[in-house]
Amino acid sequence: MKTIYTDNNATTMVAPEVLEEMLPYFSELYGNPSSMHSFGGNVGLKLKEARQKVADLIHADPGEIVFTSCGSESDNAAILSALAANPDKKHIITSVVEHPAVKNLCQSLEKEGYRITFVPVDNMGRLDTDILYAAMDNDTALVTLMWANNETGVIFPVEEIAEKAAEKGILFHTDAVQAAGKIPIDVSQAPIDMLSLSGHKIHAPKGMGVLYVKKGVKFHPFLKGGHQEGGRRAGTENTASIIGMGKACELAGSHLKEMDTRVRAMRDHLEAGLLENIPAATVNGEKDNRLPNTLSIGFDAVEGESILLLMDQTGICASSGSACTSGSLDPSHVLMAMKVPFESAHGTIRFSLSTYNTMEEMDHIIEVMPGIIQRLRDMSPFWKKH
Amino acid sequence: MKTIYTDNNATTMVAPEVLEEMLPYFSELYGNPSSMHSFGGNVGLKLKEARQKVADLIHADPGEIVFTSCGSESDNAAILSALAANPDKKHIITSVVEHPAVKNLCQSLEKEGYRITFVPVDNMGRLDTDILYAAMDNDTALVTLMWANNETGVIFPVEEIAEKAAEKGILFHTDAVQAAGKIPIDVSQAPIDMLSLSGHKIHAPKGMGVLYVKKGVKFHPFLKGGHQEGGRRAGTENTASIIGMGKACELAGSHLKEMDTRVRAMRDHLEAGLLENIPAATVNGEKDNRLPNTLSIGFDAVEGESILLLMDQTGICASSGSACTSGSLDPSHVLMAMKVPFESAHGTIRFSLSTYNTMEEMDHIIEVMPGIIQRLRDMSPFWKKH
Amino acid sequence: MWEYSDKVKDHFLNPRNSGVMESPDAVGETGSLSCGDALKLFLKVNDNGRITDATFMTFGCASAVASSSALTEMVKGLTLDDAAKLTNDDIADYLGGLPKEKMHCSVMGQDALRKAINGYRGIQIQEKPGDVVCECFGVTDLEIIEAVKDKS
Ligand SMILES: Cc1ncc(COP(=O)(O)O)c(C=O)c1O
Ligand SMILES: Cc1ncc(COP(=O)(O)O)c(C=O)c1O
Ligand code: FES
Ligand code: FES
Repeated sequence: MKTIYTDNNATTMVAPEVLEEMLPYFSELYGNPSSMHSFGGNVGLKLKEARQKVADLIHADPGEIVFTSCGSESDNAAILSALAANPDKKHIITSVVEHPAVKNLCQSLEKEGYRITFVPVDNMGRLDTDILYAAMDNDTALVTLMWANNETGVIFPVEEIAEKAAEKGILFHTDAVQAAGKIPIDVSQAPIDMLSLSGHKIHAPKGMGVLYVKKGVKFHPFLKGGHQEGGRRAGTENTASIIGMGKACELAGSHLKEMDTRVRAMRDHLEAGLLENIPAATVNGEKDNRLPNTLSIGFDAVEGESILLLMDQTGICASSGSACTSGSLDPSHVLMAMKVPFESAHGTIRFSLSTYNTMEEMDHIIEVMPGIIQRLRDMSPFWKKH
Repeated sequence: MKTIYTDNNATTMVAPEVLEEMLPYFSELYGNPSSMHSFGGNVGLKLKEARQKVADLIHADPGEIVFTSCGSESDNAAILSALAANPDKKHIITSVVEHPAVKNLCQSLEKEGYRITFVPVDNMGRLDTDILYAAMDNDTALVTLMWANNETGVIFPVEEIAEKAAEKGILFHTDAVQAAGKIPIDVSQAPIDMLSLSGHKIHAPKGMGVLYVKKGVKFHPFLKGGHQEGGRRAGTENTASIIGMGKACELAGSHLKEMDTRVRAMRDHLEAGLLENIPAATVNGEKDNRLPNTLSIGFDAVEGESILLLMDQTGICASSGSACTSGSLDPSHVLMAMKVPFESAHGTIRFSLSTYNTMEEMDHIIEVMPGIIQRLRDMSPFWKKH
Repeated sequence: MWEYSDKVKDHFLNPRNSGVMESPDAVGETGSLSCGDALKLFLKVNDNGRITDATFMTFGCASAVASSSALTEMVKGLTLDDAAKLTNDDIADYLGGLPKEKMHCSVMGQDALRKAINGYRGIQIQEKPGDVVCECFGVTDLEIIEAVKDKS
């Protein structure tokens, strides 16, 4: 049975070209880039190249790139640095639909005495910018908002919001983990102070993140120790993964067009096919303002885990809610915040595509899904209503 | 020119067996272990195996193992967790010769108002346990001490100290990054509450660390977000590296005997050969109580970087002081704390061996080093005195 | 660290004019053992005030050795007046540049040269205004402030 992998917002395949670049740096060129010998120093030169490629993807300067261990670390580092840089300010603005790396940290800061404004979204997943702008005050240290949502793909107007924050002298951070590689990102076009990326969402390995820190923005290290990353992040450099990240960013840049065309066409085809063939199905999130690869679709009266396991039987990989929150009983906090009716929230499946997917795979999914949903509905006490 | 790598305390080669175990988890079995589909779930099973192997190396329980991104993160996490668990206690005991991951964090905590006792060492690098024990009081939240020093290899009596800390109800953490794989570690033999490991010191990849947290010890996550690692460390699991770490720990356990015999014999041979053929050379650290693979040796009246660069010309890789602190002008904080005379501290070279080294390599080093030191002494204004 | 230019590497691996000079006309010494950097510069000066030979003894890193070697090459044939105008930037330029964190190594060359020339001319080093912050080179806080102003 062939695997059809449509769970790319959870994690992606390491691109063969990326792995190829990394391979020599495990058992051959394994030197420490901080070393005085050329065996280590040559690795340092290769890291420089990688840093440039990462910078290029988001139109930044290589000196503004800090390598971290994951998207979550980048988010934690950005938020805590903003607070350390503004010891007198005790207020953070974020949204109700952030990833746990932002949400849970903010909730724990709330317990420590910080004031957090969780800006709500409407039933299309759109941010309430009136509430957002009204919340900005002299006590606000940071506005942190995701560029695109991992579950629905809905895109926030971060560039516009960054401008408003800058006008008020408030730091602005964006979690661009899901946006990167799927839509263009250009930090030179807006006053974004910090921005998070994660390698494993763009075909680099897991355990690799990036924090962009705009030149001139004061940074307080999250991980303290050695002087790696210009004193901004301690720990011996994860050389192979950094090199892989460089290559992955190069590839991501070159695939942006394909994302917007071929991948978008596959997603739209999948969406139309499912809606046409399965009754009582609803797409979550503002249709015209989503990542081109993401489809969040709720099937009334059935439950997500059951759907996924039956899909798994036919080799189709997807998520219900986000992988990070799976294992919990409630519908995801994102769908709840959007007030998606329980009936459809519990039965929501997220398909997230990559350039490795094909139209044939979409057709196959469209073929098998109606049967899976029907099979579960046939034994659902809630389905009779329809 | 063949490379002779004797810089294994800086970083090590990824063992070919380790890389082989990792390889399928990049581009083939790349699923997210938290996923509901079997493609991801199977990776989760493999992580369980790896966790068991890591636990076995230090005689712990798999549930006590938390995977982190590096030794530095493990150190930061342990120290900050101890403070969070004891909000009323404001005192930490550590030593003057700790790695920057502990030292710099403690110094930054000192600025925040914590009281830190930096226990001194004598000129052999031995801890002053009188001062250490006298410093323990009701306000002490944590004693954190390295098991073995990265520069000199000197081993601290951590098991004995852990007992004393336990008697007083003080948490005990040890940075075992350099001890692991070189001497036996058994957390069941002493009341060690937390213990740090780093993958790249034991032939696993860079960017992989472990924090052992004893069952029953309250842990406060350093990196907040998703529920990975039993809620103790957020971020999508670095699957390939975790799997590599499992294999590396298995290998490290099976090589402990060889470390104590063949590697120790090579180190002793190298030490004797250098002392015999180079005048005005001194070994740093207590000779009988060092890691079997480490030799820190100072050559009077010459400077470390120059020595390293000439060694590099002949393909020999080593360090002066520790890689993390290179680039600075002062002799390392470890040699300064030991009051090694400037004359010899500036010219100190650290050779650190692994099981991949051979006796022939030692003989080659013994052959070329006298010429290198003489050449530099010939142009040193301080050498005339001899 | 491995951003040394080929010229730095060459002067480090094949230092020109290293060694103690027999009966020099001028000697300049700077740095100390405790700092980890020291340079002793020896000059021969002819009756016209022209430097005819130069040698050095250096304790320090590769940049220090290369800077010393370069300095001796640069000053040979210069009049003392012209030599006195050489700066550490000239030494760094001659070497095709030095890494940022290694620029101070070339300062040692400039300092030793000044001291040798002043000694030859019998000039007492004047008490400098300000507090000495760098014991190795006798650099004062005021000099650092000036140097920073110059660069910006
Ligand atoms: C004793 C000690 N602790 C901690 C570390 C930090 O490990 P890492 O580089 O994986 O962060 C090192 C090595 O650099 C070390 O030698
Ligand atoms: C929007 C968003 N932010 C942050 C993360 C965290 O990234 P990582 O798993 O690399 O820590 C993820 C993915 O899990 C994400 O989707
Ligand atoms: S019945 Fe099992 S999770 Fe709901
Ligand atoms: S002279 Fe010491 S670092 Fe260059």
